[in-house]
Amino acid sequence: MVAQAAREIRDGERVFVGMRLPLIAFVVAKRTHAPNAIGLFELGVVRDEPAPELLYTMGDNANVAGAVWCARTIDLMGMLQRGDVHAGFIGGAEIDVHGNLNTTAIGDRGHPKVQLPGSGGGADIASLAHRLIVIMPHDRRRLREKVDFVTSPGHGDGRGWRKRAGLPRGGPSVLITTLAVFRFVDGSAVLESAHPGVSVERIRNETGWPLAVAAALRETEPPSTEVLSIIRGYDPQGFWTRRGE
Amino acid sequence: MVAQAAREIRDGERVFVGMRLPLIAFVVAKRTHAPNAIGLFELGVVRDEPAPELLYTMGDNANVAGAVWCARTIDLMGMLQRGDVHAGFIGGAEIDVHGNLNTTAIGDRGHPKVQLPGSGGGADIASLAHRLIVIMPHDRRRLREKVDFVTSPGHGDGRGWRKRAGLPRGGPSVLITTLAVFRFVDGSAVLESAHPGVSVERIRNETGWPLAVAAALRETEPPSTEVLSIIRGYDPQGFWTRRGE
Amino acid sequence: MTSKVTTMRDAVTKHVPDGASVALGCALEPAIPFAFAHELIRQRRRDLHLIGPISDIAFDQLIGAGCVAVVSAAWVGNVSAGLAHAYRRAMEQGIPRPIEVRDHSNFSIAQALLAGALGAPYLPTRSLLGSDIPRANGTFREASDPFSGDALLLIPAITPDVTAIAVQRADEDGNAHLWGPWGVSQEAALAARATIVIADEIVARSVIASDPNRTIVPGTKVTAVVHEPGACHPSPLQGRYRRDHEFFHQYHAATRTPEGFAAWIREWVSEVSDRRAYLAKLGARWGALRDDGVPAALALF
Amino acid sequence: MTSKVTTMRDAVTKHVPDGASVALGCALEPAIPFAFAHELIRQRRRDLHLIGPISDIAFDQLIGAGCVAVVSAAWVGNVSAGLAHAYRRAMEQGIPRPIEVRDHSNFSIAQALLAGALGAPYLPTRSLLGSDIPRANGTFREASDPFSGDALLLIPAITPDVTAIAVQRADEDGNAHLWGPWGVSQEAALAARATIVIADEIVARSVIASDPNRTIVPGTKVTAVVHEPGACHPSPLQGRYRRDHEFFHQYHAATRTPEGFAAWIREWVSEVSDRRAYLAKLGARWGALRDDGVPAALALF
Repeated sequence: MVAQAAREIRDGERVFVGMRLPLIAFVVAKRTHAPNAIGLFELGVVRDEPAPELLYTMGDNANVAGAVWCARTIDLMGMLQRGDVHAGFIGGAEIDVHGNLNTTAIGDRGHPKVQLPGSGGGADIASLAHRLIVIMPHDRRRLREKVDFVTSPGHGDGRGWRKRAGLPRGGPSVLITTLAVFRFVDGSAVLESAHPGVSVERIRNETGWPLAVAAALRETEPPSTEVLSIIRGYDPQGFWTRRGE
Repeated sequence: MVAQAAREIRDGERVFVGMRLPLIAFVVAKRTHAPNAIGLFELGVVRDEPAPELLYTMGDNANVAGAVWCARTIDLMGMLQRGDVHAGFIGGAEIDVHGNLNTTAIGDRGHPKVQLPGSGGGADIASLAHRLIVIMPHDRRRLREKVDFVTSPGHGDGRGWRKRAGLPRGGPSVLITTLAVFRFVDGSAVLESAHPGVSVERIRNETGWPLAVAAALRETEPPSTEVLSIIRGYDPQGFWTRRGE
Repeated sequence: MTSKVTTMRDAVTKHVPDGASVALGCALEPAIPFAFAHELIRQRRRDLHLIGPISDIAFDQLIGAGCVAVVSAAWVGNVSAGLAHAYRRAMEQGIPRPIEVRDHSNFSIAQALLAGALGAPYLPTRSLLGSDIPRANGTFREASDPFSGDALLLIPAITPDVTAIAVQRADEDGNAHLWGPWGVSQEAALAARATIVIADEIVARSVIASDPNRTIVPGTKVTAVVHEPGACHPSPLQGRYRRDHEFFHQYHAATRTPEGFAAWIREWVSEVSDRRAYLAKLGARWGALRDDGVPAALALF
Repeated sequence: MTSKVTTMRDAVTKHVPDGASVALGCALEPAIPFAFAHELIRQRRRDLHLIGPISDIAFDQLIGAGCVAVVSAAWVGNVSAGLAHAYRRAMEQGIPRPIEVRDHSNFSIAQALLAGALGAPYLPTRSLLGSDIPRANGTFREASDPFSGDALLLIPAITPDVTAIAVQRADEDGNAHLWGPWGVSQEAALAARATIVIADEIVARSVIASDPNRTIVPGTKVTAVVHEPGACHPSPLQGRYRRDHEFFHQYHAATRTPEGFAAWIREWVSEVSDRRAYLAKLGARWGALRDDGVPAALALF
């Protein structure tokens, strides 16, 4: 997942990095194909070099020391709303075929079965970044026909919905799971590649919506040894990368 | 004028000081009866001690060094709009009996006879401070029945106008001229005191609106020797205080 | 100027009544004033309205301790460990009491506090259009932009009764220097009716005045100054001490049940008299987190 | 990162076309990039739309030199000397050409630029209600607050094509440190399509990164970096040089007539090749204004 996430960052882009796995994807991208990417962190940090040590949160001292800008949340969110942010990462508890994400509550918002933490900056990134990169564990209960609550708007009910809703741009570009990579085409997720050793049948069984498969379906490119070594060097204990995430 | 202006600052108040004579009034007030007054400068400076030397502009290095807060214009204007600023000073080219001020243009705005510099922060202070203190040379062409352009709203056409216009508070409290002090009562200027040696008749002749005189009209209290010595110590060349302002 | 320095106990007693709306944790993951949150719990404050973007586990503790009636937040959880158990219990089972949540995103709460700081009634945004958050929040309004006709969401101002911010240093009047990311701290401090500054170090006014660009809030907006070293543990304070990741993970494991939560609060809050005793209880663990900072000094350029 | 450092001449040639909207003088009285304004005059830019709160005499010079079609400003004058003669001539007599003025207050232009920086269509305010400024400006809208019904004025966003800001120091990527008051500089830089940083000193990235709270604009938003010591004279740059009051007063006296203005521009702009030559022409006067600053250094806390 981390290797594929890193590939989604293009050189020179401004990226809302968020936390957990995307932090490591940013490190990988910077050290491989995207040395001029800029990392933006919604608490108010802008970095042109990744932090030199494993981060547990974006507010760890190591992510602040050596930053080129310590700012306010509103400054970075302003850049996002203004259209200055090329891509952003988010995860979620649930996603639907149009990329709408739920991180708020399973069940009814008033009387939830499972209360989740909420949006954080996720809904803003989903609303305003040019391109949204979603990372999630692959599970039939997470990849659902319809989510219980739309925290972060994806493509709504499909093509053209974002424009009708008033969103200025963007929407999910890719969904990277523990099993596969989906690309959003005309507002709907299409299976683009299956991770090595994963069958389409297994993906279909673990996906809560009727699977659309790209004509040019391929195997997800495995991480190079260089990338693996960057990941293991950065997270030697596997705190973020060993949890099956 | 400076001595009277200083008297209008109460101890502990937050005051938008502006430039020119009010800068000196702030110095006088701080060193006499209002040691805890706080000076706010719209370019983004907050001081609890006046600058130690004569200022030509609020942005002189001496007004920045030793400040307790260097901020952005929007931060200080936000405090003003929020209602956190007790009093503010402004001047103007023209004023009417209700305290409406013109600093934009004499004649028609499109084809002005005299183009003036404009509002600066004056219109904001007039709109949003709890109390407005106006300082102007006394001249019949300046104290007019009606001003050509309302840059800084005073009491409009009189009592109750500000509320109807949507202004949240404030309005001119006092007009200090080279000849007299006017207090605004129910939205109109009333002659409160004449400077020593100035007759009411002279004031009437030099005022463009029908003069209303307070029942308890008195002589303006002259500056004490202490105040005079502060003013002369601060502006020894009389750059600001000798121009008859 | 009269000194505004007081104890955390007095600051909470005097300035945070039951029912108050209180913003804290406004720098997001760093500089969360846990010492302040713990004092609210010790003084058994009730019916608070908590305001903040992330708060890490501070909101969870206050909710679990029964101090809270309303939460306006973008995220309530445990950043490096996962879900917040006390928040889950309150929302899913009404334990120890039901709470009302006004959903926000980080941008919407930043805009609400900025509007409060600016004295503006609201800020207009394109964020969250098409999200279910506006409906769940209940205080936003849909509108169309009178200039372009585009859809907009209007985020109304939030003006907390009290904002508590933790900083590296402040003078006795409350002029406060914070370095590291500011999150929504400045807006929250300027929007509040009363601001409490919690300083790791009290310095002379001349240190503040040597670098006024670093001032996050001027003394004239500050109600009380608390000198409380280590007030943010287990969250970090840039240049002073690092985040205690393990503490967050231990809290996560310990508070899975109501009994576990109660025991944790007893151990780390109720039976600890103040932050000094809390740091003493941490012992060598605390010493290991501290950075070798440079003492406060005049800025030179 | 590739260096963005270039000359003032190239920065203006490449990034400021005729007809551009250009924000400058955004810190109000200090840090006005006169060297940039003079290069616009030397390159005979036409039909510019000037944006800025106060600008002291920079706007007057550009207007008098015929570079300007539109001005969005709160105040155009000579702060310590009085009225701006070239501005008066343009407005009163159309000399050298008529200009359109969109009246602002300092707050309204700050809000317009903040809206631009935030990507918001407008900001709502209570300021200027009952003033004639909204009518004279022509771009504001009256509205009522949907929450309270109160009257409001909506200030539409301004997004300059180019913002030029002068700072004490920047690195080659444009990460820029400014101390002293910021005025509306940060909003203007973040709102712009292209931002030109004019640095008194170019420093290593490590100096910037030692104190990222002092960064007014990150390199990622910066198009060009000009290393131009003394770029702000006669306005001051905190810690580097003081305001040359007498220069403002001499300009005021010299430019009362069109002929006087033309002669002044010849002497101080057209016949001066660049800022280095300008400072050489100032000679000892320039040396006397310089502060004994401390060299750029890593920040230590």
